[in-house]
Amino acid sequence: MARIVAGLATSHVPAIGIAMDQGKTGEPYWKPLFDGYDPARKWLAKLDPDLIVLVYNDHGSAFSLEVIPTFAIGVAEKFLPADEGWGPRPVPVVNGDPKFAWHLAESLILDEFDMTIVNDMTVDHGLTVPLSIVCGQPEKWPCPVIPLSVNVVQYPPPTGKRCFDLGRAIRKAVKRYDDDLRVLILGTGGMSHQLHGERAGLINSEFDKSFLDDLSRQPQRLVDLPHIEYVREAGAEGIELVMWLVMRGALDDDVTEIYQHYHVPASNTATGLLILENLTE
Amino acid sequence: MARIVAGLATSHVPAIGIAMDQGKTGEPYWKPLFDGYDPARKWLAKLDPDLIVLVYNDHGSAFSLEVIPTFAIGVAEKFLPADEGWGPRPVPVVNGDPKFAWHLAESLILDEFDMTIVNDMTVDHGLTVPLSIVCGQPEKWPCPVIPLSVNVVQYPPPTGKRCFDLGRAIRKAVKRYDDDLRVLILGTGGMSHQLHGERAGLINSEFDKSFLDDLSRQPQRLVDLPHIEYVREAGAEGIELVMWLVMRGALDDDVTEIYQHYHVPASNTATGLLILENLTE
Amino acid sequence: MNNFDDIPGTYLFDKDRCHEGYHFNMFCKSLTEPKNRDDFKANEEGYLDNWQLTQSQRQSVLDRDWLGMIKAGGNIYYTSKIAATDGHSFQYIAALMSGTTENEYRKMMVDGGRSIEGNRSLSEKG
Amino acid sequence: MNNFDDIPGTYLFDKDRCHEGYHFNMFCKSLTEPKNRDDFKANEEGYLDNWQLTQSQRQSVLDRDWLGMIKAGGNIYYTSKIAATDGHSFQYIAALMSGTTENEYRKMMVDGGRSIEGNRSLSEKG
Ligand SMILES: [Fe+3]
Ligand SMILES: [Fe+3]
Repeated sequence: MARIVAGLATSHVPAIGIAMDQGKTGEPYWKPLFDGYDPARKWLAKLDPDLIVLVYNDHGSAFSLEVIPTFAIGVAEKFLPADEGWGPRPVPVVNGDPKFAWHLAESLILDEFDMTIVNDMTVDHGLTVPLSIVCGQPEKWPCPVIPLSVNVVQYPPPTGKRCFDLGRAIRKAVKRYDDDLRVLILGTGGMSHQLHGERAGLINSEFDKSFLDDLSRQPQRLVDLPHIEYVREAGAEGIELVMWLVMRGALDDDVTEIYQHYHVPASNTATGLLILENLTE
Repeated sequence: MARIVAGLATSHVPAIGIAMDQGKTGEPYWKPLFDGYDPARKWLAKLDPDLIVLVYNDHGSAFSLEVIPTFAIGVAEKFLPADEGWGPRPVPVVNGDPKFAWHLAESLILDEFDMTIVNDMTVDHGLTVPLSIVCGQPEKWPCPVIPLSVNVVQYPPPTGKRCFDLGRAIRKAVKRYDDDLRVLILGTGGMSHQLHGERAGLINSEFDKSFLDDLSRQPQRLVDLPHIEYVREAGAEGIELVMWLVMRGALDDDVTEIYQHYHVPASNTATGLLILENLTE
Repeated sequence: MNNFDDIPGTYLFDKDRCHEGYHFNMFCKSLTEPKNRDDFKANEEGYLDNWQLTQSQRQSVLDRDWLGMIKAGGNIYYTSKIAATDGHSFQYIAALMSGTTENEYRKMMVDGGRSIEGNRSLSEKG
Repeated sequence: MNNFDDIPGTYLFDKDRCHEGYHFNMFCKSLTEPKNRDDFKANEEGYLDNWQLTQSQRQSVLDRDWLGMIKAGGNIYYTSKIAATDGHSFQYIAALMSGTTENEYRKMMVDGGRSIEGNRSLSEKG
């Protein structure tokens, strides 16, 4: 039987990837941020999961406005880094796990989640930057990754409750899997940021810190938070935070908070990172 | 306020479209089938709906195995007939209603249906043959049509319960729409047929007739019917019948059965047609 | 457990068949464009070289072995696009897949189709 | 009713903006291919002729009026692909959209970003 052993949430700011790809992580602007990533990398190396389910959003890279899936799951053997306008990131190819991914897709659809199944797709910074954050710059990523993309670009994204419930259904699907895998779930995006309009650059640290705290201890407040509160309080693009609820829903009710990190700024964005472990692990 | 006034379910066999396009509807093979469509055409002309929500499946035409949405809704201004390998059908362009379609998409997503929103797509026989069946061969279709596509090609399709509940959510969304529209909902596909393998040509009239009867009077039996029963009893491709449940879910619990028609064969398929009206209309 | 494999003569297009047949079905899908149909008709072998087909998928296409295509991961809605390119109907390939002629198959359908009796499960069939 | 329009300086990419901006954003999306970027850079006007843009969308691109693009139905994740083609970052266009220079904007961010106070709603702003 497979089981979810832990969850990690992190921002996925493109500039973080660029800083790593261009070797700037030691510069004064970036150092405090990356110093905060060290404990997460050590934790991940020690956890050594067999598989990562990575919840993220595509930013007009693999998908476009032509076809906008609310939830999409990648079942391919591998996923190439996307060209987002400045060429693909120089990071390893992401290996999937078709057997697990198809199991997950099938289980979720039979559990009444209306997944879009994707056999061929690239992955953009939304997926590769979190991997860089938690793995550094390895020759290859440490384990297979299942891309699970959530629409947060076109309004309306799924509700917080729907995201949390998706996490619950993922947990069920993992438990139903025969092979004995230790699975890590990642939720990505956020924290507060607005990239467009006259209000660009908005940061709400109070909101972010409550979000980090409540996600471990009282997620129900966040499950019930309406979209407009994200947009108003955390910036229009801060609505990405709903994806952290998928991660939280996939964990047990009671979890151990292992690590928390918060830093402002990375480019336009407040960055957060949170590690939670199931007590049973 | 918009409201759903009636529902109609019908098979969408490509050969029916070809028979019409090639002027063969008077031939002995086809005449009994098309004679049975006359009352439905008269009924529709009299009903004169302002808009049709047409639940169907794409057969590798607009979509492919690259991206497989469980539920997709077309929000474009218009939809061109697809080339399915023998050129597009010579039927009118299908006009959408972006304002209504976007309202429906938004409402369904906020109601926790994980819709895929589609801005650009063609429509294949799954959508155009039902229009031909109920409208004949007009210069233009009588009203705008919202394409709502359901995956029934790749296993697993959504469950019968999920389809029925989608219908319920469509009903709610229609009621929330400000303009005073009279909406007809169409469910298409089926009835019993198997197109592939050594069992091709399977017809189960007993199953089909119970399905027709129960859909009006005791839909709950069908809502609970597992996928394997469709495949076993109605043929592998007979699983398209789950789409009739979307139509039924969009209607009131109690409906008036207006018309029923059943004929074998059309090509490989048993064909059925059922018209239900809400009592309040 | 549901057991779709117990249903005779039926190849449910499930996750395994999709995984096996992805590139094959995408080749079939390409035939929805007139230019691709022309290219395929002009040079089948050459056209197939553009797609990552397994040997048995490739041979089933060249042989128009319709049941073989299904067994090799083809989905009927996709393989039917080869039939359409050839000018054949769904009924034509259905007849061949079930091991009969188009005329006999057509007659079976006019007579009410293949009976469900004896066709529900392999165990029932014995 | 939710009222996203009450949030200052914010253009929620909702159904109306998607409907208005569909072709515009698909033009932006095309710039994720190197060949298309080259073509666009070689002849902006000519490249834009291939896409059904409104006059204000077209002009906003030619003028690199980043806020104008958003107001005309552009989505930031799509318009940023024009910035990427130009060699500019998200931060560069964010600065221009909010009416300041890149340096001042960068300083604002290092100092903790734009405050939420006074930026929650138009009514609050008064
Ligand atoms: Fe993002
Ligand atoms: Fe069909």
